[in-house]
Amino acid sequence: MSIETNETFRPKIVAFCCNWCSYAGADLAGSSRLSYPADVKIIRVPCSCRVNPMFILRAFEKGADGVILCGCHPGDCHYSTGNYYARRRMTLLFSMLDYIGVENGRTRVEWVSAAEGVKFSATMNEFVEKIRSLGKNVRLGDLRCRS
Amino acid sequence: MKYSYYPGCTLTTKAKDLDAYGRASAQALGFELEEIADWQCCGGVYPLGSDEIATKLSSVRALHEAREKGQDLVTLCSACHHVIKRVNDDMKNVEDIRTRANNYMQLEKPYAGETNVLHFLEVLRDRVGFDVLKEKVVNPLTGKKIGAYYGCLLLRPGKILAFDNPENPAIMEDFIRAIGGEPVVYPYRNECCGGYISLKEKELSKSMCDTIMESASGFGAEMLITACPLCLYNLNKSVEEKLPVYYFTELLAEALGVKEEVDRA
Amino acid sequence: MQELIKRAKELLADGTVVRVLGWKAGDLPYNPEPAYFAKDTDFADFVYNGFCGANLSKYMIEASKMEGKTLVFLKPCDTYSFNQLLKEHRVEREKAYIIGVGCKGKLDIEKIKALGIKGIQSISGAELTDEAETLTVQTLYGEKTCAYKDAMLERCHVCKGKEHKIYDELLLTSRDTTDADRFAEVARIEGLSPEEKFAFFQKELGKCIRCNACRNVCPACSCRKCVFDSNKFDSSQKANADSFEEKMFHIIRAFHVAGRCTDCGECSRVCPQGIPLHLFNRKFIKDIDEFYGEYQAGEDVDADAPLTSFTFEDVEPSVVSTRS
Amino acid sequence: MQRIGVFVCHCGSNIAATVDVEKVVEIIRQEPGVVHAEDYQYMCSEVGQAKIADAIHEKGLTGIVVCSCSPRMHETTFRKAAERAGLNPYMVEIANIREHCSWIHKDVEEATKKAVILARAAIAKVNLNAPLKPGESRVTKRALIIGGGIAGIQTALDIADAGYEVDIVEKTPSIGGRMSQLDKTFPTLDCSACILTPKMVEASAHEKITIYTYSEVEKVTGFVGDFTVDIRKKARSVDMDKCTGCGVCQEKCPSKKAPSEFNRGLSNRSAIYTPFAQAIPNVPVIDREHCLKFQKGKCGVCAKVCQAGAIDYEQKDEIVTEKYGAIVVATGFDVIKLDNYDEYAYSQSKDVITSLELERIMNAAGPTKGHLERLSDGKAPREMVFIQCVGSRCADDRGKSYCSKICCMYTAKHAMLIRDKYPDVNVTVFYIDVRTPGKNFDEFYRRAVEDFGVNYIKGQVGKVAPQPNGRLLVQASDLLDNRQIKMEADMVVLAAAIEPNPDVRKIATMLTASIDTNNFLTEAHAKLRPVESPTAGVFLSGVCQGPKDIPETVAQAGAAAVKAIGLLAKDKLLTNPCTAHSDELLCNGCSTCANVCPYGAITYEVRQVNDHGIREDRRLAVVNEALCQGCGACTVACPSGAMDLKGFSNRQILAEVDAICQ
Amino acid sequence: MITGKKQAELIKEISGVNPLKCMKCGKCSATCPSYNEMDIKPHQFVSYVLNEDIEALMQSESLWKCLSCFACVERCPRDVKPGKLIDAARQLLIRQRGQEYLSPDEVPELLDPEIPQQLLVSAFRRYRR
Repeated sequence: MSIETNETFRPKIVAFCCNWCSYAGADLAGSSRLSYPADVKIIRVPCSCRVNPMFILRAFEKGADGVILCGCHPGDCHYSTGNYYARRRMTLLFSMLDYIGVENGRTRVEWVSAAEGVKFSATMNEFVEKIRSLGKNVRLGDLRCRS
Repeated sequence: MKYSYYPGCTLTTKAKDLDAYGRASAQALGFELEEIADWQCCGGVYPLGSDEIATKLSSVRALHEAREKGQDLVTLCSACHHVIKRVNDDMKNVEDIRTRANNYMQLEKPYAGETNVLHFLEVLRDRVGFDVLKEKVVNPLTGKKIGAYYGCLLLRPGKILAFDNPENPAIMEDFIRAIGGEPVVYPYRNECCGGYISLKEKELSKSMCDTIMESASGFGAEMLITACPLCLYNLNKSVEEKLPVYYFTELLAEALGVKEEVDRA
Repeated sequence: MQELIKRAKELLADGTVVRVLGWKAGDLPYNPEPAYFAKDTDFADFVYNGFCGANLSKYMIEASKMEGKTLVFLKPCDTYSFNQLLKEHRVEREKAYIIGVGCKGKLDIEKIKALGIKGIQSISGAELTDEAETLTVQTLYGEKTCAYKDAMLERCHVCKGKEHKIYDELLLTSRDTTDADRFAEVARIEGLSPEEKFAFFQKELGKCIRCNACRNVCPACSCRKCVFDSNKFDSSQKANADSFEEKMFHIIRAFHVAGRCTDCGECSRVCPQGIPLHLFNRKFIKDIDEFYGEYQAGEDVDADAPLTSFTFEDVEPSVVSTRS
Repeated sequence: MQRIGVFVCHCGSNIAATVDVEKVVEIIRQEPGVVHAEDYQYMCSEVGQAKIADAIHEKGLTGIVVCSCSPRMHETTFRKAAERAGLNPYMVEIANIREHCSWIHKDVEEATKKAVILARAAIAKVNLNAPLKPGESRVTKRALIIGGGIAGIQTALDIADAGYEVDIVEKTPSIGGRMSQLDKTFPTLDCSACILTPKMVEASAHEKITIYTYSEVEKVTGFVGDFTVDIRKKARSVDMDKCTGCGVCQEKCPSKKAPSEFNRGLSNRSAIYTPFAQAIPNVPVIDREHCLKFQKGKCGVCAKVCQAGAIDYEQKDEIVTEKYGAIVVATGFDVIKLDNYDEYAYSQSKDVITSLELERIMNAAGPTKGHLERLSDGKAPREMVFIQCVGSRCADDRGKSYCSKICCMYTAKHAMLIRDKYPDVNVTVFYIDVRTPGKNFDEFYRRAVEDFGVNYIKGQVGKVAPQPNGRLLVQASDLLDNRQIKMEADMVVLAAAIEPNPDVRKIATMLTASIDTNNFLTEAHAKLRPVESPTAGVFLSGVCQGPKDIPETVAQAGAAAVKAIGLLAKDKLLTNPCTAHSDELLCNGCSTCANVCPYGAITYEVRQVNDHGIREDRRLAVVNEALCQGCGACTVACPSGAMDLKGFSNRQILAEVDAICQ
Repeated sequence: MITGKKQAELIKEISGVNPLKCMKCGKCSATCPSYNEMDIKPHQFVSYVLNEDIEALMQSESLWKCLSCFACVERCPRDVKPGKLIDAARQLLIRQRGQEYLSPDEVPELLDPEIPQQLLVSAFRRYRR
């Protein structure tokens, strides 16, 4: 058993969650005991628009295998417009990563409201599954592409 | 303007009129119906089961051929229209059906609902325009009180067919106005005539048609028009308050002055 | 060229401007460089020919801080950069007297060399008054010729047009040099498999020596202090920051200028390693056009920039994996 | 380097059952900067908090990490504890090892490992924390109420009675709202006007209340305690000060073909009009669209007959700018449009009406002077059918997903009143469920059935078909008898769903208050803060928050008033110190940040800076800390990284990233 | 032996209908033109599927009385589409047992000279595999 666990790939996954909706959604997932793998670690930010693409690239450079950004649903941002900016920024960033040949499943944006504990948990399970299937992040560690 | 045209089984046999008047009217209105090669029967009813593929393929073939020609696909029969439009919607929006149908068909370029399916009436409304049609009418049916009978297949499910307001449609009434007649609106114009049930349960469909006829004549209709051979058949079986029932293309041909030509031929 | 000098001298003489920003001859026949001219005598080595690709807009940031007005010569594409800087309050319109100069396409010496023309002593046919159809090159090995078009910079083949977006007056006429699809190469790469894409960029970016020429020449990279040079994004250990910087430099730089880059092509022009850096910027431009509607930075000073605006119906980031 | 203390909470067994807290303490103790680490049963208890205070004093801690439940739960608790012990409260960070760890993981080893990582991330962050001090902002002691229905009036009266100035902005020419259109009210059957009119009068006479009718909120800036609002007073074309309300102008107005909004278009009114007799203010408005003077250039009858000389055709819209400390939204509702329900023939037959239209028909001041009659031919009905849930409880996009809540009760009321006044009229109600939770509500419904003989049939109606004889054929199912019913009726009344007033979207955007998918305003907490919007200083009153009947609306209006009063009673407010700020040496002055700021908190000024000895004037971004809400949009937009966010700085977040990815 | 549970699953799969969305308003039954001919009424189909009582459903006359006129589908406020459920039950029956409602021998006596092809085609689709 323990040998198997050692051999199983355990990805490092960073989840940026906005304070108002998604972090609360994650709390609800917790209080509803909706489990998802411990590979996911959450960083609280005030709003999805606080997430600088540099944070995401930094996570990958430091060895993350997947990064997910969760924010309020469009139209529900606590700051009214933050997630709209985040949506554009992340769309362009993800498209660029795809363009240079990085697996686009390693990045994801999901809108999770404070009431969506089920969705939060389901999303994280799905995302971890995806990252496990992609395996260890090699390409994003060094975007000079000097592997 | 050229359209791919899917006549369907009945229009080449029992409902030849519907077809011939339609083609002649199209010509008079300056568009052409180009019959697609090797069309196969649509099956008459849309296969509701989400796991049925084979019964959807004949529609996909027709749709695919129209796409290859870069044309919209026009139908005249309500049933063909219903089936083909819904299969097209499946091909566009239901991944499972699209994948399996394409696997079966082995087309060069998979078909994914690219073709626009139009009913002849939609061509008149959206492409020709009822105002243009009105100008081309030479024998207006002035004074004729005509009830439009839509039935179910043209209108429902409203979201997929996107033909007209399913509960309060106007396209046939506007058509009647365009050819100079006076439309009679009655509430049962979108209730079912009984459809295929008339094969075995003749009384049931008769009673449904009676209700429709009564409602239409009660509101003053002198005749009914329809776009469906089966509706026509069933309505003609009605016993009470029997009103004459015509295909809308027949009245169209008459209004455009091409009916005699067709009748001679 | 003589018209430019004449007009510059007039404007200096009547006090409209106190200095002129133009190009002066370099040590080789094909490397003129940006320079200020203040006195009549300075103009001896003023040049304006096919090799004056350098975009002078960025120099106007410094010039805007100086006393008095500066006369600046801007080619049509340069005016986009100037406009963008104006939008970002980096240059002052009142401090600039803009002469929009004509352009028949700028030349790429690497392309001439690639045509097998070596030992270059002088080049003629590159003046704006010339037909600009053929270049005649005197070399150690005799006279060689090549078609002007074949020696043009990549960016001129996808020229944004011969119209100046901002100017006080115009001199010399331009020629339309567009004969290629601006996004063809980006689209080609998009069509590759992830492995091929990665291999392509690995090969190109592997050449980077972090000389910062791209950053220094870029009119959009006009920050007083680059994020890579500040400690705002460090985690206190400089060593880490260095490796982060090393690994992510070009992507981050491209993102920082996304929506602001006018696609002036200077980054690729100055890269000593010949990395096609414009392919990053153009990818963003292509995406922005496709996702949010066509947008050309520097075209309209008052337009909303794509990354500082939004619509409620914007595409979701998942579009990246779902689009065909 | 900070001197950090780490406190790991067991939360009884909530955490300790899955996370080996002692082990966490043991590992974390070794982290650089950590000078104290301990675990305790309940860190949030008195004793737990005392442990934090003790460690601060004894070990000279400069930073605290509490590994416990969600910061949304107890961050404030621990910050206050630290503050009492003399530490800046913003030197506390929480590692959420309950909701994000122990509650969702089963394996102890795994959960413990994760808890350690989360603690490390918090330590990394707190290492870079700096003491923050909340700013102060003043409170303007005046409230704005948007909407002058019963909700708005009640809130206004309660706030005004507490001694604060209140302004009501009402879009239509009179206050009163939907309630003024009702005939009787359930469950007591009082006349609506009889109980509403006194409140309207009281509001208009209250010395602390100013009413802006025929006015709309145009622009809102500012923040809690200090909103600045532009109110557009639409041109009334009548001088409010001169008009005596004699009504002659309305009588003489030759243009009498405008549909009466008050009567739901069932009757016409003159172009110069007051919506109803008890209108407040009793000053008419000229509806310029229907006025001959405005449309054709001639007429002017009203000006001629007005003895007071109050008619002013030249009047223009006027913008009033006022400051407010609190804003209450009370924009109410309308019934949905029935375009999607043509199977009920609403648009085809005049005798198919909505319940609100019936309300007008039953009202003595209504289009039929209170006589129940068919609008098609004026005949008295013999057979009436009510259809419930038209557009409510829908899963498709034709209607609304929610229960409109009031229909069951008002239909019972209508049925009862009709049976009472016209005993020979048969009344049939087709219902799906009869929902009557409320004091005396079910008794009321039962009375309709038992005492008044209203025929309730469980089953929805499928189609209403107008018949050639002028009657309406209703085709329905009776689910309990398992039969299909076809019956002829003379009138059909549809209980159409209610929806928030469409204007609420615009208002919510102006207030940066959030709304749900049904356009209802979202409350700050569904259970514990039901009358507050998540936007500080904005409160919710009435149906704009969700379907409500009158007693509930009045109760909620009072609750919203109390919350507003609680705010207005303060002289100063503390502001969130986690605001953006710009490094003047890095700032380009490019304005990119200002373009994304939703609060207009960033302005620019030219200032001399000393950049390593170089003195020059630079254009620099300046953040107004009172306006900044700390979203951070600007920090990412800033190309040079000059803009940063206190409490969530780039370096802090990167430190967390690094700690997690280690 | 296929269990009721399995059959119910199949019906849900074939029809794509989620019977749990039904709020039992009865609008389908109110609107059905064949209502009086049916032994199991349209609104009851949902309960039969939920109760996994598929045998009874498949014995029902109603399968052959539905006209596929989609009135119930169009008007259902809960997007349940009872018509699709009925059709799925019918298909299940035809597929599993070859229990056709129409045999070719019957056809001649049902014919009259005016019957359109469409009628025969539709009836065959509905009544037979």
